[in-house]
Amino acid sequence: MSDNSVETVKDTAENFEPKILVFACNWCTYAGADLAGTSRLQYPPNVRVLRVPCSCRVNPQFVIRAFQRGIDGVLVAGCHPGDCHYTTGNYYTRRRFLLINRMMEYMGIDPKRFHTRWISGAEGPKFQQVVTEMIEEVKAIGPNRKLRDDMKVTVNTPSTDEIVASVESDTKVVDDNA
Amino acid sequence: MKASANDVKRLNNLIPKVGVVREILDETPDVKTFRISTPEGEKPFTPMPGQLGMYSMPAVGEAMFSVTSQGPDYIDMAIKKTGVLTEALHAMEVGQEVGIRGPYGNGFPIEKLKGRDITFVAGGIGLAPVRSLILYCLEHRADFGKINIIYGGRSKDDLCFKKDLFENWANLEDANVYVTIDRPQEGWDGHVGMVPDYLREISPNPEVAVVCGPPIMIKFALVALRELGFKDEDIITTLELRMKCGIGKCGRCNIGSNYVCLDGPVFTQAQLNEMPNEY
Amino acid sequence: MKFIEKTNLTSLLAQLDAQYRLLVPVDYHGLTQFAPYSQVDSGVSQLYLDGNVTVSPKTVYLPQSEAMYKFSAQGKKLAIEEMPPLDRMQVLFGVRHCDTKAIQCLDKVFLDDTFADPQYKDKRDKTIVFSLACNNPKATCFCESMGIDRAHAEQSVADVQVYDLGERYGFEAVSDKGQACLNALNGMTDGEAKLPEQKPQSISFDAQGLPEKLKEMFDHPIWDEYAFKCLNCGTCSYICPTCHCFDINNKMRGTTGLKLRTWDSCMFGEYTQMAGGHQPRPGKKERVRNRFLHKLQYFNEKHNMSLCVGCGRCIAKCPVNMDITKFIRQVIAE
Amino acid sequence: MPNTFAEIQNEMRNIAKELLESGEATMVIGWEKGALPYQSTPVMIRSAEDVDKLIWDEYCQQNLSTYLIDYIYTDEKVAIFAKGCDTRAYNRLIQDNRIKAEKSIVIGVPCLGMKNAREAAKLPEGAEVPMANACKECRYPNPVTFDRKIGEDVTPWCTERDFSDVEAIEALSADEKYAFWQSQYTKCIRCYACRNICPACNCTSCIFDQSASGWCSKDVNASENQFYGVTRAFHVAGRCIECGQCEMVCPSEVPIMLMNKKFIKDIDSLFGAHEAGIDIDTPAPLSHFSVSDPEEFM
Repeated sequence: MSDNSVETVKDTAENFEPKILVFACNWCTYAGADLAGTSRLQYPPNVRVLRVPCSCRVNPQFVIRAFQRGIDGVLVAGCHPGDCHYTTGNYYTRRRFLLINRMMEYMGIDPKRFHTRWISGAEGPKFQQVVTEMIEEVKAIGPNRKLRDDMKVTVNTPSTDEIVASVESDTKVVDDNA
Repeated sequence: MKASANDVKRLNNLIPKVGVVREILDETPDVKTFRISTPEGEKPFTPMPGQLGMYSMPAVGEAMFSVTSQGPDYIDMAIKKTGVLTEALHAMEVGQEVGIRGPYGNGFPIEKLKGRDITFVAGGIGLAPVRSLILYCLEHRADFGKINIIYGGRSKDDLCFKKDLFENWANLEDANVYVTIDRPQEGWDGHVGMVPDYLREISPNPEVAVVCGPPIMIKFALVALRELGFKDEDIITTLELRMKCGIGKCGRCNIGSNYVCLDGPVFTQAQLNEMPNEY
Repeated sequence: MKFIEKTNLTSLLAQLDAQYRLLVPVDYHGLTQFAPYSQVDSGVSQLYLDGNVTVSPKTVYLPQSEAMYKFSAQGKKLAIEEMPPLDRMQVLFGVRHCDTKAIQCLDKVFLDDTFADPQYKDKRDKTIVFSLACNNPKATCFCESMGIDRAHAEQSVADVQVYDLGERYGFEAVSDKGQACLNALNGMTDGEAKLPEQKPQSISFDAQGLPEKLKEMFDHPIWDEYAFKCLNCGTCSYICPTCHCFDINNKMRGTTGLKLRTWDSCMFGEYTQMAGGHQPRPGKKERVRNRFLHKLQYFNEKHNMSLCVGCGRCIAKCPVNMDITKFIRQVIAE
Repeated sequence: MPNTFAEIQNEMRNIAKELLESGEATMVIGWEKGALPYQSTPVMIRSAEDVDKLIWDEYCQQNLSTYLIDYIYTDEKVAIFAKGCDTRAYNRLIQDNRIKAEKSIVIGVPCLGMKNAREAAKLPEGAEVPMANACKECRYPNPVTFDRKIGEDVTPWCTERDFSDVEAIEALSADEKYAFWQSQYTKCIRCYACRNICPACNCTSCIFDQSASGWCSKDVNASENQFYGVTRAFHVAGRCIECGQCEMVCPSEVPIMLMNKKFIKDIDSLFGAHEAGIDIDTPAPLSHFSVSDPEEFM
């Protein structure tokens, strides 16, 4: 039903550097990522960490929105079950993401692009290992185009002549989605 | 020299022009007046008193406001902070470029008001649309009869346009300004009480009344005005509903078959009596 | 009249497709709507001429989401750029008579004297409408009762009148634009033909005096009766060929974005919700009443025509089977 | 015991009359005949004189329990007729605290499965109309809760859900799955009929009605539509009573139940079998947890 005559953004497979979004629980995974940093553990710079109060703060919309806006892989990470700062939050996370992981796969998203992991504040090396592996996997399967709702808008501040010209020129109208 | 986009005459009424915020004036803790002109320093458009302008921050949203006053090269809009867009507008600094389009709506029936005594009744931010008419009347003073301005706010701090109320208009010999606040307050030696009661006290000559304010004030002011002998066709008010297009197409601001953005926002009480009570 | 055998329709459509951007009624995975002919060509959709489509041709002139302008808002700077107009003529094939009337309703709104809408006008000007007369109405059709001429499409909208003559289609130009388009087509024969027989519609009533009656019924208990079952979804408004209310939204990516015009429905609370909290139409009753009155009374008062054209889409698709014709008949009988 | 459609219909009218005359109920919500033979539509009866409007046939699809939400803050005492799925919806709404048992009277009606109205519209007149998709898999045709009941219980014609349609999608490759859902969600016009008819979608305000919040744009495209579809499916996961109304009312014929059934299938296999709305004591699977839930995230 959409008919936006604006080009969507297209990635090129060459020189592909994946964008990985990590939803990190404030109490464990964020501390784990911090530990990885202070321990000078190296991992590729493709990771964007987004701190959340608890892994159960993440709902499916966050994950889909990330894919919509150009993320190639999503990792949701929190405390190990039993260690939740809020006692039970990550048990809910577990239930929820057992389902969401399957639903994302059902929608046709490659399971390699979407993971849930328990990473504690002491597991700096695990953080390094999980994200490094994920980046390599995603790099291998290439950029994500599924669910993308991105667009590139270039706005000119044209002179009078230019506007008239663009009205008359043979501009491309994108056909309805087939 | 590169010309700006505003040089092109836009045929599409839904596409705003670029305007620049030249001055921001704090009226009350939650009302600010924004002075807008085009990047070239010209007036974006010339509204008649009571007409509306669509003001937008394209990244946030767009909403309709009444133009409170105008000069040779600017228009002013007083805006109260109530939602997402108005919050963003309040966070603006001088020099910010915004979208602006207009003028929309019918405006006040100036011809009908000529030669008659006018009583302005306003509450809170309701003074904003009325102010454009007050300024017009003062500018063309000889065309109108007696002018009474009755204005109320919840407290001293909530009174808009204090400079007008207490300096510009208060010192005029041919206009009376009556200001009241709802409850007694330290440092306030003026009138205390509700606008409708104050209106009864003042008992202006029942010729024409222009009313604007919160719905509850309008409701009781209407009772008072009728008691004083104002006729429904001489009670003029301006309405506000949610609007998107401003040109009678997007649908939402209808009251019966009238669109507030097109056939309003100014209606007489006699007209409103004929319309469905859905505003 | 010009003719083409039904078996040659594809070749005719292929000719049109070569010259214009051709839009035809299709069935796309169960949803019938107007779509580019390329969808039929590639087999994604099937040509659908058995009845009227679910999503009305208003989408061609007023798409569900349409970019109005582009903008960039960086720091204190703002730049705005209009969207380009259509780059070529398009042909809209197979619009039913009720929908041509509906387009006339949209014209009243979008092509008015003071604030004509250039984006709408551009599409109207650049579209050649082939209107197809219905011989076999559906059980939900009641266009005749709403004053639609079943033999002739609305003259201000249609450019070519098409008749289903059994084994072949008959074409008659209605406008110069249509005549020029027809003249350029090959493989058509000339001749005379009797207009096809049109089966009567099962829903039939006399809607005379409806707006005047409704004017007195704003506070009538009938609204409780009808509004009670409404779910306040937007199905009726979205599939209605005349419902034209829209919202203005933005779609931002970074500092640039698009201002979109998207469909909206008076059934949704957000439609009239004001920032300060005021809601002039808070419930089902007010919303259903507004929709029905807009269709049957308000539009009449403004433009002297009904905003309901009797296409019957809402009867077919309403989740709770709200029946506007029952409402009309009940009002007439009041 | 009344058992035929006509007998049950007659009994419905009698009970409605009795409830209204005695003042036990201030209104009765049932079904009346709609514009077409394959359409029945909810009707509100306030006076005993009007009870003859009530009908009972194979097209009384609409779930009347959801209407009770509209009267929760009024003084009305509302009686509704309820099929098996409607009573499950009723239980769910009680569990979600959206209706009050003391303000309603549930008159249970055993159901033989409703016919597929959408198919009926496409078939020639007089043709045999198949049963509605969701009804084919119905395991609870008899009311699971009621204040009164009409007719004898029927024997369920289905004992186990049929997940073959879900499995067929699961068997596709990732790209095929994506292409399938794209083709379906391209059709969505976001009228929200599925949401508004759903007894599990009973929130007082919905994120999709707050476009200013930025949660979901009003731009209608396959991606945003899918965002809506998954969000809604997840929101009703574990609370879906499988009435299939969402799919039935969709003007674009999006197979919404395919999403809901996927969640049902996974919930059953991961957390143990669950039937929403069978009683008011079992909590919804996503509103609690077990420490012994499967662990896949180490």
